[in-house]
Amino acid sequence: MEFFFNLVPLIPLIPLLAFAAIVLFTHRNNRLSSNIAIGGIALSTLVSWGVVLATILAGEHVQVEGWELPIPWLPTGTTVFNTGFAVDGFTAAMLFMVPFVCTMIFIYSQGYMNLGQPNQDPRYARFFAYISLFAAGMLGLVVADNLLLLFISWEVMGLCSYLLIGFWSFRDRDNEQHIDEAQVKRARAAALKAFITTRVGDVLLFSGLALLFSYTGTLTFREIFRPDMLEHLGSISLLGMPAVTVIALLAFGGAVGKSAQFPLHVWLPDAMEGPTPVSALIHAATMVAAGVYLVARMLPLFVAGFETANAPALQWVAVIGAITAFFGATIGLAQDDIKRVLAYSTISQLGYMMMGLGLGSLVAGIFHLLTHAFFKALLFLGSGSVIHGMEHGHHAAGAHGQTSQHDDGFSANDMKTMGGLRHKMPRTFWPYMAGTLALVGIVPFAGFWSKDEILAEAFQRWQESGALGLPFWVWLAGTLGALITALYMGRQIALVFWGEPRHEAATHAHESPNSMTGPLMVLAVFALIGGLANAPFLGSPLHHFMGGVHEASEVVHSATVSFNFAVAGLSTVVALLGLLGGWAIYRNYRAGEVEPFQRWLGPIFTLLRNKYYVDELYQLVIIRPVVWLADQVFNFDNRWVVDPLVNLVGAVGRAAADISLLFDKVAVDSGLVEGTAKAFNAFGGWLRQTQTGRVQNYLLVVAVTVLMLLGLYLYL
Amino acid sequence: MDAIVLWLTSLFPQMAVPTARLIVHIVYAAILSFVAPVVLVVAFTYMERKVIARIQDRVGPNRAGPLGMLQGFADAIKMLTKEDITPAGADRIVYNLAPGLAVIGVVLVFAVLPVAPGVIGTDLSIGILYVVAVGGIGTMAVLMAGWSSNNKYALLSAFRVVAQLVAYEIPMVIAIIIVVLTAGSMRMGDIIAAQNVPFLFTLPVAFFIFFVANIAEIGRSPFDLLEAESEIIAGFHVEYSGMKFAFFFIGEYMHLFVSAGIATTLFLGGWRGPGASEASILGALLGFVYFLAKTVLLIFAMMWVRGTFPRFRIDHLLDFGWKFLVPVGLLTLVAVALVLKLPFLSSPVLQWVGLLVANVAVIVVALAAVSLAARRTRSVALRSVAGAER
Amino acid sequence: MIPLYWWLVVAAALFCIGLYGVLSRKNAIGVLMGIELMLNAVNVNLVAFWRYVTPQTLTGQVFAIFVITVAAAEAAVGLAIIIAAYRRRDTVIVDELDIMRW
Amino acid sequence: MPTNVVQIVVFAILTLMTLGGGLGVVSSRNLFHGALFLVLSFAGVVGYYVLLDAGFLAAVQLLIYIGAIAILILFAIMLSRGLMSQRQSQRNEQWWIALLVVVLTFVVLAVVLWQVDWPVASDQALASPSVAISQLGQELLGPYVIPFEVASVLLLVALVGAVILARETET
Repeated sequence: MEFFFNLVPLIPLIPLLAFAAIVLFTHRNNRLSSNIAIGGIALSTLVSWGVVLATILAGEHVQVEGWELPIPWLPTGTTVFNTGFAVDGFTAAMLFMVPFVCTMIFIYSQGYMNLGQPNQDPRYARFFAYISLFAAGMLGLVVADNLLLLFISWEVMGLCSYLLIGFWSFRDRDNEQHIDEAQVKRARAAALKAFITTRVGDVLLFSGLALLFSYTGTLTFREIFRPDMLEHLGSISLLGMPAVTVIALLAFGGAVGKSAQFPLHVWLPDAMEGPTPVSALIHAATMVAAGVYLVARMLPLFVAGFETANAPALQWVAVIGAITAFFGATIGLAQDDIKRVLAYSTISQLGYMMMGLGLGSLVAGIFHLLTHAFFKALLFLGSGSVIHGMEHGHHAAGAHGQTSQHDDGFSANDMKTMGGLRHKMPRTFWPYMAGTLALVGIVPFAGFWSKDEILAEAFQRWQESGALGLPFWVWLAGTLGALITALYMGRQIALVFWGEPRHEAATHAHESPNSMTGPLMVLAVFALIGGLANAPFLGSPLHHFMGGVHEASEVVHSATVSFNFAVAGLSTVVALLGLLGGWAIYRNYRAGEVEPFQRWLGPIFTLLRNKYYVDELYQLVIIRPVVWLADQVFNFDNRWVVDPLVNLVGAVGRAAADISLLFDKVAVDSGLVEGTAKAFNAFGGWLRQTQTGRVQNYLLVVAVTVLMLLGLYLYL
Repeated sequence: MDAIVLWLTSLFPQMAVPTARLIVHIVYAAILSFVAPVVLVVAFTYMERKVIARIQDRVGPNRAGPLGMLQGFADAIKMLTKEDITPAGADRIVYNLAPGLAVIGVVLVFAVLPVAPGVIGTDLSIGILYVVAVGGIGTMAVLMAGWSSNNKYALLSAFRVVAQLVAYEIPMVIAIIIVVLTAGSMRMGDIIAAQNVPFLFTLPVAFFIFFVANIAEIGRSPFDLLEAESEIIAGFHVEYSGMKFAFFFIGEYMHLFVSAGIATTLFLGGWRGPGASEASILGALLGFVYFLAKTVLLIFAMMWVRGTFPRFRIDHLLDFGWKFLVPVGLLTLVAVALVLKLPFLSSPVLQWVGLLVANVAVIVVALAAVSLAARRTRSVALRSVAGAER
Repeated sequence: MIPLYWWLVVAAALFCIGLYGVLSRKNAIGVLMGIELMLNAVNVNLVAFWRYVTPQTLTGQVFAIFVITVAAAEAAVGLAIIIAAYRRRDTVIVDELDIMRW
Repeated sequence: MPTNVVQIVVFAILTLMTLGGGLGVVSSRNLFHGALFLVLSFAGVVGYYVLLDAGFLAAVQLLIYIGAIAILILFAIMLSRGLMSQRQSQRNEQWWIALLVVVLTFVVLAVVLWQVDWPVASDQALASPSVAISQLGQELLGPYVIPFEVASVLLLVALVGAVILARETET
């Protein structure tokens, strides 16, 4: 089985080749393109599972220390950038999940993008090229043995995310009348928002990497995590902290951006403008988990130099995670868009993972990452199936002539238009229920085990410290978050699957094709049994498998948290209460009614519905000033210099014509206008002297400045 | 040369070796830059006239001296006694500088030309690169002459020169790279030493490219667009007369000799031949004779080409350079590099055979491509003609 | 051997002359020539440092080769731009190429 | 190492060529003369390289700067001839500020360069510089292979870009 390790480089390479093949050769043939993409990822999955199997069979030796293939790359003068691949227990755990979920979603996409149907997407092949590239990026990130390759993959994923969110950001006017102009605009804005927001984090991450490289001269994990290297990093002081903490916090900045943690979470809900398989793949299962993966991978840096319980970097992770977990869940309570609810749920669950890691428990965080990937992908795909069914229902309703063509208010994503779909789409409904129960955390579904482990960890920490410190608040946020999670999921399934159809589209909705429901079934199985991977009564296998990967660094230790019946019982009760409550309240919701929550919570509900006004805050504090500045620069002549002159001419003409009739008014008018114009003209004239448009002038300024700086540097 | 140095030091025991070497070099340089031009020009103009005449079924010069052999001297005297004209509106300094530069650019090449065993100005480690580099000076001279003459024909000619020389410098350099690759050195001595079999026989394609590009670099027919009489009168030196014109003339014929000499060194094994060696004066002289014979043979070939081919049109000329010589050269370069690195061609003989095979393959491919392209253009042309008739 | 300082001063002088050309020439081609002078000054510096500070490793020469490469590319593109501008706007005077002005 | 008189004389001549040529470039009214001065300056730099034992660079300088760049510039000047009348000034109106700045820069540089104690190699190392071109080739294709490849890409891009820019727009 050792043989499989030699194939590790193929894992990201195969999807990359699929991408190249589609882009270069087969992009005209849609069916072939999608088959290449699916075949590529399936092959990659086989290899990955082979590697996983090999890791399991190789025993502790490989699981802890890992197998690696270093590659010297980019020799530049005396510096050599090394890259390479590595597999250890942690990687293997990721390798089990990532390619498999990708495969499921690829297969689903074939149906979702309407292969062979009259309304097949015109950029069908391109879609598969993008997601193949994305898969290559994600798998490359997982098998990278160094931060350089990891960062490259990270950025590749960012690019794919941008491209896919904006997938419907332009349309062919002749062929795509079903995409309306507003949607195109939203997609553009969302893609830009996602790219720019994550860029904030990426810049932080990159500066962290640069800092790390400048101190250690290497980016390979194994070398960074050597105890002497960590000690060296810890001994350097930077900004009043050990350098290692600064680096860890910068890296966490990157993770915050990528994993949509507070306060950089704003892009993720908007990212739902992309096709639903993309939401499932990138914005639920894999890419957003990359931030969590990064933190987990670099955990020794977060801990180095401190006790696990009071390492400042780690505490930040826990705090941000807890805030995000609670805060994301509450927003999810008040959303109408089926995908947005899930998006906020994702944000919240990512917060849980961060919480787990912030408590220093690698396994808890990653276990939740794995189970979450399965059931959240399932939920997204299920919601996609629902939307698909609704759209078809809408078409059908239109075709039957029962409703006016394209009534404006209709949105296939709006839960308020759905209702009673459990009979219409049973093969979507049952997997969806499985996903819901997993997310909410009902025994024995996957989410129960993983979420419980995080909460148990926090609870135990609280008990150990004995005070109402950080662990307590983390535990409290987690438990309350679980309650709210259950509430909004209860609301969602009640609105979507129970009650009466609230729109013709829902009446005419029908089941999706097999290529879509098939993956749902498979994922539902994993949502059901995925928790067994680390179930306490089986002896926490995952824990033994990957718990030791950071042992070599001598700072991160993993101890098993014993199963705590009190915690588990409490969270189960809370989850059941929430789920049943939400379901009961919304079961009989009728179209046009004021929502029950809105009645009861009033202004708080409005606050939640508007996502705590974070977007508006950003708009006010960051975007508006920047745009304003840009506008001022742009308008400088247009409005302030040219327009007043035009006004002046107009006013003079009018004065000549109407001099007898409107003498007063004209005098005032022209006086004012002329005065304003003159003032601005003078100002502009003065300002524009600096803008000569002559290169040599600018260069002279540069030369003078350099000279002055040189003088300052030398003689001061 | 070392032999002469040795002889000098034995003749004058007080003389130190460096001083003797300096004297020998100065004398050598003087011969090359003052005696050689006159001899070469006189000899090669005579030869050219005779050869061309024979090709055109004429007799050629036969009045001055026996068989007209003194014709060159007569021409020289005529030129020296002619009035030296500087046209009005000319850029005086540049105008007067150009002819000198034209000769200097060529004379500089002599420094690395191994004319006989051990007789070389200085065997630079970058010898052949130096030759290419110095070649730029000649171009500069032509440009200066063309511009400063204040004559539109001269200027047009200068444009053509630049286009042509730049275009043909590239295939030439590629051919040189092929040789350097095979010889493993840029030093002239090493290149000669590497030619146990002259490269002409192992690298015929490279030789062809070099030969053609060289004709173009000198600006001889059929690449003599820079002085196409029917189009731009005499070309860049239309305003020059007397001694200054003579300079250009000298420069051209020396360029002819130097180019042929370089080609001899690169492809015909230089001075190598039976009995030629550095050890004795006699061996050196024998080597010089071999060198001269091979060079004259090449020059004869160039004259033959001149007598045979009509002049290119400017666009054909550039197309030929860019679209035929450069691709073929690159192809050969790759093929030769591959052959040189093939592990199973371990013995020298096998390698020679391999190189030859690679070259032949390149020839076949090139000719096939050319015939294909020609057929296509012809069919297109025929179709358009047919369309016009209908 | 000639002291290193001489080389550095000569290179600095050449650089400054080039800079003056870039700043004061009206003709775009003149500006380009100034840039070439500056690049040459840099190269002289590189080679001088190689010869005097690290004669055993060829780093300085390698860098000089890269500078020459860049200079060649820059000259080609620069002149192409100038020719294109000349064709469009009938001028090679830098001051008159100011359509980007406010 | 002792300074050789011949070397000093050669250095002086070359400096005269280089700086004189440079001054000619920036001050001559006739642009064509300016370009020829540029050639003179380049030739001086060639001599510098020879004096610094960098024979290969000297040849490359000759080949590329004089053989290619200078000729290209001359060509461009001839193509745009007739526009720049020699009577009108070749300097723009900011030339005196530029002159001031440049002179100041030179003074500052000269002073700074004088003050720095350069880590000149030992006499023994200075006496035997590595001048083998084969070593240069090894460096270029060894540690510097990435910059080397990047440079090749740069040249390709410049080639394509120059062709596209200078091509007649077919309309």
